[in-house]
Amino acid sequence: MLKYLVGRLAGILPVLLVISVFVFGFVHLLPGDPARLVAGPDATQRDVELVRQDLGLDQPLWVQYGRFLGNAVQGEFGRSMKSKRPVSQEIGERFLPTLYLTIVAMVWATLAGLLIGVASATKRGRWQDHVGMIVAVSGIAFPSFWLGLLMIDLFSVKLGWLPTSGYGTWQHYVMPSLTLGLGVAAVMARFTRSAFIEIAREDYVRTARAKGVPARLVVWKHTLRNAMIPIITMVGLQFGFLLGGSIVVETVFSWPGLGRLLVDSVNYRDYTVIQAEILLFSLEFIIINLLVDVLYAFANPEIRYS
Amino acid sequence: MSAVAAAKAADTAPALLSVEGLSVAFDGEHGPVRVVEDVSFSVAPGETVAIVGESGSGKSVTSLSLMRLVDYAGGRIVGGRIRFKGRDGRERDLASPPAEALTDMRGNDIAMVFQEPMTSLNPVFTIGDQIAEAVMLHQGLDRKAARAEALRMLEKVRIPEPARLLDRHPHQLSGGMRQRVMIAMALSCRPSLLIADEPTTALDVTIQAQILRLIRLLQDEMGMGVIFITHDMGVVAEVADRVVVMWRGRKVEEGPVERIFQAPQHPYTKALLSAVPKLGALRGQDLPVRFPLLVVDDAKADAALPAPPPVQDTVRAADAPLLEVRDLTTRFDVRKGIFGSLKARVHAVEKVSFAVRPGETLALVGESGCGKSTTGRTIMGLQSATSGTIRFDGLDTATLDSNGQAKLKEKIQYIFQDPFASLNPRMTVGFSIAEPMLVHDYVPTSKPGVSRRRAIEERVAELLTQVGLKPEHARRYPHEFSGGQRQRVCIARALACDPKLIIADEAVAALDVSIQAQIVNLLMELQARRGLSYLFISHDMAVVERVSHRVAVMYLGQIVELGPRRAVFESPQHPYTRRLMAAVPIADPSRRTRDLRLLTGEIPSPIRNVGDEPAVQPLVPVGDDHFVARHAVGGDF
Amino acid sequence: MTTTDATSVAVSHDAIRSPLREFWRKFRRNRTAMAAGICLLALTLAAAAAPWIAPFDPAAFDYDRILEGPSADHWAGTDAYGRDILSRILWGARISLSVGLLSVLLGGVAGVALGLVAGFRGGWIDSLIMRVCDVLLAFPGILLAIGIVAVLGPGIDNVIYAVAIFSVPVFARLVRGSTLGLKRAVYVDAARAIGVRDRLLMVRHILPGTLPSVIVYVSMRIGTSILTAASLSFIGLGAQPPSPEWGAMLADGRSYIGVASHVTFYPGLAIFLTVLAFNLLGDGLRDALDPKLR
Amino acid sequence: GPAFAAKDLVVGLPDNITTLDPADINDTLSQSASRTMMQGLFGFDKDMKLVPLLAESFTVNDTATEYTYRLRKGVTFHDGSPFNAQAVKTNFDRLANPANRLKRQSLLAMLAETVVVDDYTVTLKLSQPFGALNNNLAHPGAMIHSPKALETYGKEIGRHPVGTGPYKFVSWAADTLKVEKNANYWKPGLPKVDTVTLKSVPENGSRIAMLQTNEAQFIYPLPPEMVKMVEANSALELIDAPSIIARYVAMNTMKKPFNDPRVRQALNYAVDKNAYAKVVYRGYAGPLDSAIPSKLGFHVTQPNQYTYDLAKAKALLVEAGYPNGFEAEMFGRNSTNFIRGMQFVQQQLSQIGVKLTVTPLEAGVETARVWGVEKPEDATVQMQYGGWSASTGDADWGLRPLLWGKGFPPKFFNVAYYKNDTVDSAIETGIGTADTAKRAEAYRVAQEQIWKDAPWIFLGVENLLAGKSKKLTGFYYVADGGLQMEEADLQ
Ligand SMILES: Nc1ncnc2c1ncn2[C@@H]1O[C@H](COP(=O)(O)OP(=O)(O)OP(=O)(O)O)[C@@H](O)[C@H]1O
Ligand SMILES: Nc1ncnc2c1ncn2[C@@H]1O[C@H](COP(=O)(O)OP(=O)(O)OP(=O)(O)O)[C@@H](O)[C@H]1O
Ligand SMILES: [Mg+2]
Ligand SMILES: [Mg+2]
Repeated sequence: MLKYLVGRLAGILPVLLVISVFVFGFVHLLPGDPARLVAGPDATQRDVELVRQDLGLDQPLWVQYGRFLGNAVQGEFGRSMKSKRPVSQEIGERFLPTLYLTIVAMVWATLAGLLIGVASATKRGRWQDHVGMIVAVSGIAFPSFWLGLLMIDLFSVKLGWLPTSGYGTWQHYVMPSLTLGLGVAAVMARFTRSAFIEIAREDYVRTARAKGVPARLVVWKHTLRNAMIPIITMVGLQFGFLLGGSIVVETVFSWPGLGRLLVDSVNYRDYTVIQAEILLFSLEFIIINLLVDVLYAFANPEIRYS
Repeated sequence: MSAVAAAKAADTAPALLSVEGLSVAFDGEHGPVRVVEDVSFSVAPGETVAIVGESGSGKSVTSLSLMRLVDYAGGRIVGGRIRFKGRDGRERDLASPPAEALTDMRGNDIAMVFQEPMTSLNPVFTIGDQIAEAVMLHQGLDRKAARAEALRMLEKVRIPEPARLLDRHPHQLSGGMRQRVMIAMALSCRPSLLIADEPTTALDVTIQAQILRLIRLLQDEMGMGVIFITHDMGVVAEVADRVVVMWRGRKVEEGPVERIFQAPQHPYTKALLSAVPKLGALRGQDLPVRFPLLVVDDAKADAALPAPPPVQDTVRAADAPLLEVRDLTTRFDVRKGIFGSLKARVHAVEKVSFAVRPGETLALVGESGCGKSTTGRTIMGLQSATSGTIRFDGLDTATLDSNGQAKLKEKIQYIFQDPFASLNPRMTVGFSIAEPMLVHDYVPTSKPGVSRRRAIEERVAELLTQVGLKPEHARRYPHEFSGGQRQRVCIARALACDPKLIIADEAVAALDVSIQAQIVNLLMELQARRGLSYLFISHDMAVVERVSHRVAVMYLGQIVELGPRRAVFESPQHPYTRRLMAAVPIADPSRRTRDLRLLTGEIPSPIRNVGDEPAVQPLVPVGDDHFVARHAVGGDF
Repeated sequence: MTTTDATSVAVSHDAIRSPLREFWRKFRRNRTAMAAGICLLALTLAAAAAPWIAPFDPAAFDYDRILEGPSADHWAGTDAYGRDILSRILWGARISLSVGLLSVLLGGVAGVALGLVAGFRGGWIDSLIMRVCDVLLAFPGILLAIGIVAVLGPGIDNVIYAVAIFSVPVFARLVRGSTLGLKRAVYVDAARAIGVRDRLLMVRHILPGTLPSVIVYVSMRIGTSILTAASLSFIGLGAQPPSPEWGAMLADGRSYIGVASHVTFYPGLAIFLTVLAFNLLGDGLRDALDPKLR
Repeated sequence: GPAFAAKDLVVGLPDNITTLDPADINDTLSQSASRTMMQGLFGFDKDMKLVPLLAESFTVNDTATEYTYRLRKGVTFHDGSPFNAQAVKTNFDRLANPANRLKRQSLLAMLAETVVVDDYTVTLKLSQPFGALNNNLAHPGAMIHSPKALETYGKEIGRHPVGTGPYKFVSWAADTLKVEKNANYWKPGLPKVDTVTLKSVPENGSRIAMLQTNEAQFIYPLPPEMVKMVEANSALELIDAPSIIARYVAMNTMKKPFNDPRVRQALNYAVDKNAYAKVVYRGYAGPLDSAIPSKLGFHVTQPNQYTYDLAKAKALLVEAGYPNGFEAEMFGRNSTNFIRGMQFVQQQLSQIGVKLTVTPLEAGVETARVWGVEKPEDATVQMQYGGWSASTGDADWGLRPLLWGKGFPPKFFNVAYYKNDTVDSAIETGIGTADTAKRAEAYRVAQEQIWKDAPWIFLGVENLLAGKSKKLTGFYYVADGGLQMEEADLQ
C-alpha cells in the first residue's frame, strides 16, 4: 500500500503536466478571442490589439505555453487577463469560501443522506421508505435556484431570520449549504439505500444478529461498512464537484466562490484563470480519488493495489 | 454429566427449549413451500441433542427458526411454538414476537455456529474484532479484555499463532480456520443453548476431537444445552445424548443415542446407519471399492445392492502422469499497518511434489490450514505460485497463453471447498451448471434432432438428477438451497464437461452419509467409465479409504507421507499420519472416548518471519511407492 | 441409481434461460415500479401524440394573454409570450425525455465499460482510464460544452453527446469501485476455474453485481441531464428557441418566480414527476434483478 | 445618539467590479464604482448633460484640434496631493500612450501633446480634428488619478484608487467594494453618507430580497418582470427612467435577401414595437424612433415611423420577390433577456412567412463568429440581435461604431455591413468639428438616411429600472446605466 501510495503521489506531477498541455491546448482552441472580450463591448480594433499585446496573445502558442509552464513551476500562474491581478490571488481569495461551504454542505448532506438511506432500506416498502425516497428525488429534481430563492423569500424576507446573501457569519452558511447539500444528500440517500439492501441479506449480517449485536449496530457497523464502496465513491465525486464551486448556489447567494470565478473567466476567455482553475480542480480530483482508493482498501480488505 | 444422567435430567428438569409442531415455509415460485413440517423436540439444560438427517431435510432451517433468523432469510414460521426458558427464568414463545424483538436473546441465550463458515464471517472486520464483539456484548468486558479473551478462545480452538490471527481478515484463513473462528465466537457468547450446525465439516479429525471436547467442557461447566447438527455418525455417537432424525422436512424418529444406534426404527434411520463408512472397512484391500448403496424410497429401505460393489482398478499406471506437480511453493505475505509493511510470510505450500496418473484418485489429507486448498488453487492458476512447476498432460501450464489456459480448464475442474461462495448468487444454479458447457462449446451427446440449447438443458437436468437433486431445481438461486444441496450443485457443475481431472476440495463434506455414498459412487463410476482422475482433498478418512488409490499426507505446507492407500492406512509411517488415523471417531456410542484431554501448548504454524525459511526434507522411500519425510516437523506430538 | 434414464429428465424447459422471464415475473409484481413504468409509458405516448393532444400550438403566441395563471382554456397558464404552458410541456417531453434518457444511457454504457475494464484489469490501464476520468471530472461543464459546440456544431444530438460525456466519468468510477471488490469474489474465481474468459467474466459475473448502483445513478442522472441540457441550450448548443424544453422553460421562468410562479411550477412538476417515476422504476428493476427477493 | 448614527449605504449590483483604474475599465459597473472616488475634467449630470467638474471652462480653436482648459483650484486628492495641470498631464499622457495598453486609450488616441500652461491651465493638442473631445473627457475613462498613487502603485493602481471624488477607498474583496466619506470634498456639504458598500449580487431575485430586507437601499438593474415586487412594498420605490440603450436587429446588408432595402423595411413593418415593449420589457421600454435613442445628443425623431402593418410588410416582400417569405438565422447573446427578444422577433416575423432560426451565442463564440471576422465576405451573420449604449452620450458614438462604412468588424461593430456615402460623410463631418450647429446638421442627415435604408429592425429603447428604499435620496441612475451617488443621503 505504501508503495502504491508513493507511486500514485509521484505520478501526480507528470499527470498534471499532461493535463496542463491538454488544458492549454483546449482552452486556446475554444472559439472566442480573449483580447476582444477583455477589451470590452465597445472597444475598437486598436484597443483590442493593445490588449492583445498586453496579454501576450500575439506570441506563438508554444511561447505562451512555455511562459505558462515557467510560471506554473514557480507556483505562479500569471495574471488574470481581465482583472490583471495575479491568478493565485484571484483564486486564493475564492478558494476558502468554496472550501468552507463545501465542507459544511458535505457534512450535513452525507449524514442526512446516510440516515435517510438507511431508514429507507430498513423500512423498505413501508411509508418511511416512500417518504425518504420522495425527499431524495426532490433533492435531485428540484433546481437549486428555485429552492434557493424560495428559502430567501421565506427565511430572509418573510421571517427575517437570515441574511439574504453574502459571506461572513455562520448565518450566511445556512441557506447556501442547505441548497448545495440537498442534491448531495439525495444522492447519498439513494446510494445508501441500494447498497444497504444488497448487503443486508448476506450471511455475515445474519451472524452479527446471531451474536446478539443490537439492531442499531447491525445496521451501522456490520451492514454499512460492507455497503461502503459505492457510498465512498459518491462522497468523493460529490466532494470534488462541490469543490469546483457551484455556479448556481454562488450566484443565488452571492457567495464569493470559485464557481462564479470560473463562469466569469470563461465568459471573458480569461485563459490564465481558466487554466489555473482547471489544474486546481484536476489536482483536487486526483487527490480525492486517491483518498477514495485508499478508503476502498479500508472498507474492503480484500481490495489490494499493486 | 454422563449420557444417562443427562437423559434423566431431560426427564425431570424442565426443558430449556421445547419445540412444538414447528413448521416453516419459504416463498417459492408458485406460492409458499413448507420445508419444515410439524417438528417437535426438546432440549434440557446440559443435554446434547443431535439432529441428523438427509441433506436438505430442514435441519438448518429448523435451527435458524429457533433464533428467528429464518425471518431474515425470507422464510416464515407458519406454525408451532418454540418455548424457551431464558436466563431470567422466564419462559417465552420465540415463534410469535417479531424477529427484531429477539435481539437481546440472541447470543446471550442462544448462540449458533453456522453451517457455512466461509460466508458467515464478515469480510471487512478482523477476526479479533469479530470475536471480541461477541465477548464485549455478552461478558461485559472492555475492548482490551475482550481482545485478550478472544485470543484465549482462539487458543482453545487450536488455531496456530492466534495472536497474529487476531488482526487478519477472513479471506486469509483456510476453511477449517474459519470454522474454528465461528465456534470460538459462538462459545464466547456463553449461551445457555448452543446450536452447532455441522461445526466440524472442515476440520480434520484431530482438531475435530479437540473441538468436541471443548464443547463438552463448557457444557459441563455451565449446563449449556447443545443442539448438534451433523451427518457424521461417528460424531453423533461421540457427543449426543439424544438423537432427532429428520427426513424430508419432518422428524421421523427421536430417541436416546444408544437406542437409535442399536435399534433404529424408521427405514431412513436404518439406511443411514448402514451406510456409515467405517474406517478399516477396506483393510487388506489394495484397490478402492464403492459403497454398498441403500435406496430409501418412500420410507421403505431396500437392502444393499445384490451384487458386491466392484473394485476400482482404473489406474493406467503405464501412461504418463496426467498432472505432475514439482517443487510447488506458494506463500502469502502478511502485512500490517496502514502502509502494509511486510511482517511475515505464510508458507502455505512448500516444495510440494506429486503426480496424478490417468484414472487414479490421489487423496490429499492433512491438518486444517496445512495448505491443501492452496495447493488446489495454485494448480488451477487461481493463485500464483511462488515457485515450482505444474504440468498437465505433459504441458507446463505456466507457458500457456490465455487461450491455452482457458482450454486447460475444460479438462481440469475444481470443486471449491466453499460451495455457496463459489456459485454466482445472481444466477440460477441451472445456468451455473450449464456455464462450462457454454463456455467450452461443449455439445452434450443427445438424441438427434435436438437443438444444442435443449441438449444442454437436458444435460443439466441429468446432472442434477445424478447428484440427487431434481431437474426443476435448476431454476432456483444458490441461496435457496441447503448446504449439502449447494455442494452437489458444484459437483454437477464440475462434471458437466467430462473433464479429465477433478480437484475436489472437501466436495462431499456436507453430505449426509447416504447421499455421500451415492455421490462417491457416481464419481467412481465415472472414473471407471471415462478414466477420470481425482485429486481428492478430504478430512474424512473413511471416505478417503473408500475412494483413493494413493494418499498424500500434508503437514504445515509439506507433503510428509505419500504412498498407496493400503500402505498408508495400514502402516502409517509419519507420526502425524498415525495420529490422524487414531483420532477418527467411531460410530458407536458405546465406544466413546470422552476422557480425551484437551491439548494445550504451542501449535506449529506455517507463519514465519521474513527470511526464516522452513527446512524441507526429501521424501525417502519406505516401501513400494511409499515415501515419508523424516524430519522434526510434525514429529513432536 | 447410477444412471438416469431420459424419462426422468423431462421437465426442465428454459431451466437455463429463465433469468429474463424470472426478471419480468418479479418486476411485474412490484406495483409501485409498474405504476411508474406505466406513467413513463404514458408520458412517452403523450409526447409522441403531442401534435394531436396538445390543446395549442406550442409556438402560438398571444400577446393579450401573457403570464396568465391556470384557467379553463390554459390549464397550466401561459408564459411570457402568451403561449400555452401545458402544450409546451407536452411537446417538450419529446426533447427532454429523449435527451435525458439517451444521454444517460450512452454515457452509462461507455462509463460502465470503462469502469469495468479499469477495475478488472488494474495496473496501468486502470491508471490511464481513471486519470482521464479525473480530468473529465475536473473539466468545467460549460467549457466542455463550448468546446463541443465548436467542434460538432449545435443540435440536439450533440447535446446528447455532450451530456453523455459529462456522465461517463461518474459511471466509470462507480463501476470501478464495485468491480475492485467483486473481482475478489470466490464465484469469480470459480468462473475462472471453469475457463470463462476475462471478457465474459466481466460481463457475466462482475457487471451484474455493479448494476444496483448503476441503476440508481441512471435513474437519478436523468433528471440532472434534463436540467443540464437546458443550460446547454443557453449557450446555443441545445434545442433552439422556440422549441419547448423543460429545463429551458424552467430556467426561463426563473425571473418570474415571485410574480408568476406557474411558469416555473409546471415544468418543474413535470421534471419532478419524471425523475420520481424513473427512480421508482429503477428501484423496481433493481429489485427484480435481486435474486434474494422473491 | 441616534442622530449621529452612521449612514451606511449599500448598493446591490448585478456583477463584479473588474478594476478601479478607470482608464482600463470597459464596463459601466466598474465605471460607476470608480466614479465614487474619482472625477474627470467633465462629467455628466443625472440627465446625461455634460457638466464641468475639475475643469472650470474651456476654449477650442476652429478646427477642433486645440483645446485649452482652466482647472478648478483648491482641490486635493485623497492622499493629500494637490490637483493641478501637472496631474492632468500625467493622467492624459498615460492614457494616450499606446505603450501603456489601456483599454480606454481610444478616448485620447488623437492626443498629440499635453501642454501645462500654468498650474491651473492645460492645453490639449490633437493630431486630427475631433469635435467631441469634451464628451470623451466626460467619459469615466478619462478620470484623474493622483499622480503620486500612479507612481506608488504602478500596475496595481486598479486596486488602489486615489482620486478627488466624494468617497475614499476602504476595501475591495472578491465581490464587495467599500468606500467612505471624503471629509475634504471640494463640493461643500457633500457627501452626506458615511460609507457606501457596493455588493455584487448576480441573482435578480436575491437582489430584490436584499432591498426588501433593507440589506441594500438601492439595487439595479431591476428586471421588468419584478417591478411588481417593488411596487408592492410601501417602503420601496421604483426608478423608471429612459436610457440610451438601443435595441435593434442588424441585418447583413451585403447578404441576400437583406441587400434589398424593401425586405429590410418589410421586416420593420412586421414587428409590433408596442408588443415588443410589452412582451420583452413588460412595458418598460420606449420606441427607438431613429438610429439613436432620444437621450443621445443630436437625436432627431424620424417622421415616417415604421408602424406595425403586416399588409404593408407583405406587400413589400412581394415587391422584393419574396412572396412566401424566406428563411434566415438570427444570432444574439445568450442572456435570458436577449433570448426573449429574439424569440419575440422570431414570432413576429413568422407572421409574414419569414422563418427565423434563433441561435443564441455564448460571449466568446460571438466574438469569434461575429466581431472577429476579418473580411465582410467571410461573415456568416445574417441577422444579429443587439443592443448599444453610447457611453459618451454623443451621437458620434451612437453611430460611428455601428453604421459607418469604414467600421465593419473587426475594426468596429458595423455588423449590418451597412455602407452609405451620405451617412459616411455625415459621420465624418460630425466628428471633424466642434461647431454644434454643424454637427447637428450632419447627424440629422445621417439619421434620416439610415432610417430610410433601414439596416436594422428598430426595436426600442429600454428603460432603466431600479429599486430603491424610500429613505434614500440624491442617488441617480443615469441614462448610460451608470450610478451617481455623490449627493446620496439616507433619511
Ligand atoms: N431461502 C430458501 N428458499 C427456498 N427454499 C429454501 C431456502 N433455504 C432452504 N430451502 C430449502 O429448504 C430445505 C431445507 O433446507 P436446510 O438448509 O434446512 O437443509 P439441511 O437439512 O440443513 O441440509 P444440509 O444437510 O444439506 O445442510 C431444502 O430443501 C432447501 O432447498
Ligand atoms: N489469501 C491469503 N492470504 C494469507 N494467507 C492465506 C491466504 N489464503 C490462505 N492463507 C493461509 O494459508 C494457509 C493454508 O491455507 P489453505 O486454505 O490452503 O488450508 P487448507 O489445508 O485448505 O485448510 P482447511 O482444511 O482448513 O481448508 C493457512 O494458514 C491460511 O491462513
Ligand atoms: Mg444445513
Ligand atoms: Mg481448505
